[in-house]
Amino acid sequence: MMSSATQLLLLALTLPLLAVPGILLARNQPNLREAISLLTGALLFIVNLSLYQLGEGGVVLVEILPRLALSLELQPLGLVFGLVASFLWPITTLYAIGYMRGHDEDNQTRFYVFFAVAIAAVMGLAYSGNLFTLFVFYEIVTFSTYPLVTHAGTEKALKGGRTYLSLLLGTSIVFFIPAMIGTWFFAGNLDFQPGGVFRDDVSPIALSVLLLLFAFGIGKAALMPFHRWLPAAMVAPTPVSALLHAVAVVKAGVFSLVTVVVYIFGIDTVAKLPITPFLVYLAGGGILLASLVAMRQDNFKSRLAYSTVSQLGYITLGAFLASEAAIAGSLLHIVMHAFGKITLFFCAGALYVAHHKSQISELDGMGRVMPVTFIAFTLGALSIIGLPPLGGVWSKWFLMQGSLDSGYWLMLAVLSISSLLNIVYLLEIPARAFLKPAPDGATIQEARSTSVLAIAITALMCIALFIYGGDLYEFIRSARLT
Amino acid sequence: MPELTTLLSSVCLLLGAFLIFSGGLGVLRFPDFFTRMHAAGVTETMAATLIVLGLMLHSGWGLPLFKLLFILLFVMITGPTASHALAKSALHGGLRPQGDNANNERH
Amino acid sequence: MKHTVSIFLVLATFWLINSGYYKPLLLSFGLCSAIFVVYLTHRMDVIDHESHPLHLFSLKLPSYYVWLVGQLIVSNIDVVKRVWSGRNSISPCAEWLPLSQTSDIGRVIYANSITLTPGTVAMDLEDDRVYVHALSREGLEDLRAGEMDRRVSNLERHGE
Amino acid sequence: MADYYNYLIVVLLMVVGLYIVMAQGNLVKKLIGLNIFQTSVFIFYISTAKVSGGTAPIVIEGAELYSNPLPQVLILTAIVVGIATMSLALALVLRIKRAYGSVEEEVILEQDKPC
Amino acid sequence: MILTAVAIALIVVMAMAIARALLGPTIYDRILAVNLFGTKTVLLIAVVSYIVGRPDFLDVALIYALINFISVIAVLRFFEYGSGKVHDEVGKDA
Amino acid sequence: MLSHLAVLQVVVPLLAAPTCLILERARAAWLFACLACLLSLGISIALFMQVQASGPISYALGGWEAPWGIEYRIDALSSFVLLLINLVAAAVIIGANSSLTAELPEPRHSPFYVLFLLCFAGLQGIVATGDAFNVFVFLEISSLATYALVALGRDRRALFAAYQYLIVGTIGATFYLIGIGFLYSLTGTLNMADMAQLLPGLEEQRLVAAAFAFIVIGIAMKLALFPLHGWLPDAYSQAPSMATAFLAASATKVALYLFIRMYFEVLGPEAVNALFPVGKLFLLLGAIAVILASLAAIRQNNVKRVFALSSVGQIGYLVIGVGLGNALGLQAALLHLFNHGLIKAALFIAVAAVVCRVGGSRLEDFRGLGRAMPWTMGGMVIGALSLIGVPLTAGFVSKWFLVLAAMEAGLWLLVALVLIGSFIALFYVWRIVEVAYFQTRDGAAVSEAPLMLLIPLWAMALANLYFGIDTSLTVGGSEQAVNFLMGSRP
Ligand code: NA
Ligand code: NA
Repeated sequence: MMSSATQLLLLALTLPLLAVPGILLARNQPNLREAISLLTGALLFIVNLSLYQLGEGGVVLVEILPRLALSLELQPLGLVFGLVASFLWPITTLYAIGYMRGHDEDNQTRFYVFFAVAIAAVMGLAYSGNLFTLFVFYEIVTFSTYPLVTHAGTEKALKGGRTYLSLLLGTSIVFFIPAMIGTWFFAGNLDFQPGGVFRDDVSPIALSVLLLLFAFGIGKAALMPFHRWLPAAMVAPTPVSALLHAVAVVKAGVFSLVTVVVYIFGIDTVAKLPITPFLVYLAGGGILLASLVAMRQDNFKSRLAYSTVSQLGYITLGAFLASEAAIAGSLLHIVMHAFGKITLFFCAGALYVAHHKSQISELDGMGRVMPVTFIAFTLGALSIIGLPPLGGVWSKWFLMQGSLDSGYWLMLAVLSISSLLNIVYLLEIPARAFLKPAPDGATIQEARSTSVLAIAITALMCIALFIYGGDLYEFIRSARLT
Repeated sequence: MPELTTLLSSVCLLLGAFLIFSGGLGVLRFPDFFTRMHAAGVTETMAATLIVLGLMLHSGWGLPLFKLLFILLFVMITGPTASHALAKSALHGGLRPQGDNANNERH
Repeated sequence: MKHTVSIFLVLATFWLINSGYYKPLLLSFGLCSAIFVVYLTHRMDVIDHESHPLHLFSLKLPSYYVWLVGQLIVSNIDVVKRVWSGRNSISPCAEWLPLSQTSDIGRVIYANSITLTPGTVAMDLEDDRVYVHALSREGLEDLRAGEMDRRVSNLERHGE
Repeated sequence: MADYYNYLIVVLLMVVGLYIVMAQGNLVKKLIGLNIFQTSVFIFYISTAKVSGGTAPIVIEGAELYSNPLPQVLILTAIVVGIATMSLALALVLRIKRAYGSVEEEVILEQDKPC
Repeated sequence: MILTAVAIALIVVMAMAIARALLGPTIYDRILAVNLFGTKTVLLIAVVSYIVGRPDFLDVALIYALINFISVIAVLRFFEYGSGKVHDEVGKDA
Repeated sequence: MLSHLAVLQVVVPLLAAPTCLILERARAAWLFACLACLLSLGISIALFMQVQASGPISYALGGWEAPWGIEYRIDALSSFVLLLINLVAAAVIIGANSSLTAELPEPRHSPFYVLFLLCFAGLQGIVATGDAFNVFVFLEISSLATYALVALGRDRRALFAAYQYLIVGTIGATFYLIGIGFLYSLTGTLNMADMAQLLPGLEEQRLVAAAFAFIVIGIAMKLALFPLHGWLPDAYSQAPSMATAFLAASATKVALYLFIRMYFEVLGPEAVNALFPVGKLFLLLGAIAVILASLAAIRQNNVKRVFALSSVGQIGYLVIGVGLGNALGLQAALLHLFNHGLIKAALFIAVAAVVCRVGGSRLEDFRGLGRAMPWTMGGMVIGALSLIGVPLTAGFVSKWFLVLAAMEAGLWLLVALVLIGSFIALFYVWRIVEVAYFQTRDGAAVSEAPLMLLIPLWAMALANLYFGIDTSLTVGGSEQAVNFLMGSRP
């Protein structure tokens, strides 16, 4: 008799896949096709909510070798990620309807199919019960998002796709796999457990090497210098960028990194490792460097891309700080940045669809043309910067507290400086949009209604997260980290 | 009687040996390919015959006798064939014998 | 047909003489191989009066052989002499000589006889003439005299 | 085995054969080299099978010491295999000759260059 | 005794043949020498088989005679047609 | 009865070959060959289960006991390899007819089946026999058949490739023969098991080393171990596609089997390494093969050549596994022997399907096939993923063991090399996938491959997935073989 947790976990994994044949069958009636995606998304979110209610449970899918199995396990970290992803899927679909049709793109069916597959992989990743499972779904995410990145099919898109794939797969083959096998070699198993899997007799040097391998092997976390794939993936249509930056890919990366730190090494171990300071400073440096690069980008989407790189720096920083507060901070930031950044991308896409503007220098006065869009943008930007009354405050607050706990005073400076840089390069956009004179004969012309709806929802969520951030924090702290 | 056969066989053998040697000498001494061929011919015909004959006398009645006979026949048949083939292909290969005062219009 | 039979007999005797063992198994092997070879020769279609000149067998053949052996001895001695008496004793020469045989087999026998006797080699053969290389002019002249030619033709004439 | 001269011959033939295979550009001559190489191995086997003072292992009266027959049987097999290989190889060479009009390695490689 | 003498004579001639094979000068001289060497080997085997008192070696001599003849013809054919020069006769023989 | 299976395994295809020659009609020959291969497959399964259940099977040919007679010996190792060969052979022969009809003129079909069966019989003989010289005979039977198979290829280059292969193969086999000669003159037996017992007691370990050197060089040529791999790419890219599929999946594997048999059972690693650090040499050559061959594969423009060169690289992995010398490494080698067999079978059958429909295997021939031949390409992708070593495919399992073995040996650089190797594999595989799926096809429309090709292709593809998920059979079988080999020496 399967426990309801088992059934729900399997359901969370299979539901998006069940949508695939439906989408394929309905490929000639777009409305039905998107309806399927939306419906499945909604169902998936409900499934995740009920998983949240259950709180615990697990299932072994298949055992390949003794102590090497595909298995799912419920734990708060995964639940947070699962909830975010499953919530944002239908929203993104909603937005994509407007975008893809407004743009009448080809291969829309393929787009929705692989979107669903990617979400399924993310579910598996969020609820993976051991490192091997995590790795498998991590790679499935990579493969399933490749067709989305190269959606345009142009030579440029293929080139970007190649960078995307070779960097992500390269890092995971050359660093991630040896890290995983090394873990098996030293620990004898790969099962996630609070406090880590290693016995005390494993030398800190070996552990440091492993941690380093993980840090670079999980390329989706875009830890510098392995961040190049993210700007390269800018060739993708905006809904995909949203998926990459907010829902699936980069979040999968940082989530995996946090999971590894918490459940493979254990935060206490990581805190003591000789390599940790180096990684912390690497993350901090990444934050600032990426911000500086972002400031010099005039292309809207690539500025957002570099912004993501540095924001991911926050999350990895939190992971390496390895205090309970810091971990909570990075998890919160996964959520906050997800909603903030997806709003920003939605806005960029809306601009592009409605007015074919992709450069920031073209945005003067556009605020009067697309008021809703730019108000939403401002909210998202403020959340990412970390100003009240928006969700971003919480994550930055706990990250700062985390760096205090771990005694990295310098990181306080890094965080505050980068917030200033954020203000500069994010608020420049609404500033241009609202303060500069409007183009003559400007009338209000937003993007398609579905897109605008999606934008509004995510923007409002940024506020909601400010209000409910405390509860979220409590839930995360309920997780056994040690 | 046996000593007579022994004597005969010895004579054959020695004579054969001498002819063989002469043939070999010819192959070494003669000026060009075609002339050497003649010397080789000596060893294939009479010399071989004499030696095999000597052996036949030496071996006495029995299967070996016939085998020797076969060997002799074979040498006699293949010897000239081989030298003919040699000469022919030498000719085709563009080798010209000295003192070739034939009108080779068909070559 | 008679050719087939004769070649089979030849092969069988060849086997019998060469294998010293007359046990049923080995004998049957011999039989099989002989039959197999006959089959092959049939497939290659080489059994006819050309390859297997039965019609030449007659009383004249042995007598020709006797004469030929005589020639052999003579020419052998001649060549050996020249070998020992050095270079200037030889006068190599090559010429086309006429021949009077009418059948291919006849010409072949003539040419082979020429080659078999040391001192002369038949290098090329055409319908009405043979290209001969001789170690000495005398050898060539003897051939030109044409006794061998006549004997072979007469041998073949019996065949018809 | 007091004296190793048979090994000397074997090695000599082996080296000669291999050298021909490597150095010769003519496919047929390569095969000749290959044959020499194989033959050297046959000699190696047979010579190791020789029992000093022993005669050929065909039972006759009045002989009690024979050479070891097994290697000779083996080599008989090996020779048959070798002949099969050779005939296949020569058949290949014939077809190569027909396809390329030559049995010289460089000529053949030259013809296939634009591909 | 006499057999041995004959054998030695044969070996000497074979040595001469090899010498001629090495001296050449034409390829046909070499083939001639090789053929000579072969036919003498046949006789040598025959003689040796009587020296060691094993007449069954005569079979070997016979086989050797066969092989020698065939190989000489084969080599001749090869040098007539096969030696790299384009001749379609080879094709016909397939 | 069961002991008769040991010899039947070889006899069935060996007798089937001439029968195919008699049935001159291609279709009849094909059906008969299928029958023979399936029967043989059944036998191999029975043998495998028998050996798993109750130890090695021995069968004295003609009732002569070893060491005088020839012994057929099926132990854990041979039954494991036999199973692989038979799986591949069955898959290939089923697809052969469709592929040949597209590739070769009718009169060349039944020769193909005859040669295929001969090659198949030879390979099985090598594995089944316990007699070192008998191995040589079967080696030559399979090799001769292989040369002829390669020469069947439609391009004239096939002839030259076959010739080259013949030269190398013959030299290799002769080297092996020399080695066996040494061992025989040392031990007075040709039975490998007896050799294994006698060799350690001998003084002249130098001669043993010489024998081993000859045997290794000989087998390395058959195995296409770097730097003796030159013949392989030409042979594999010129042979008829299905022949390539069979050879790539089985021939080199059997060579490796023979190598393992000689190295681990007959001579014994420690004895050999005491005289010369062979293990290290293998590691070196294997590593070079992995890197260089994979890099060369990236630059190829003919997919057959790409996979052929990848085979050279994969052989590198196998040799590394052997060279490590520890149980884990040997098991990795055996696992990869099996899995890579399945991988290459799937890949080359897929190529055969493409050649069958498109007429060529150049990269540009694959344009847009993702749409035009979804099933073929799907199967190929699965095979490719397995080749890279993606989790849940068979390839992952063997790589996993290989890396663990390298770690156990403390050779971290080797670990890196192995992984970089599969990273490069990713590149050359990806070039094909990209052309197939993300470039559009211009010109005449292409239809999906015939069912008779899709069936074996997907059988192999699914096998790759199955053995990537349920590893009990492969891991269990290889473990037994390892225990047998490691235990076989005093
Ligand atoms: Na940022
Ligand atoms: Na920043």
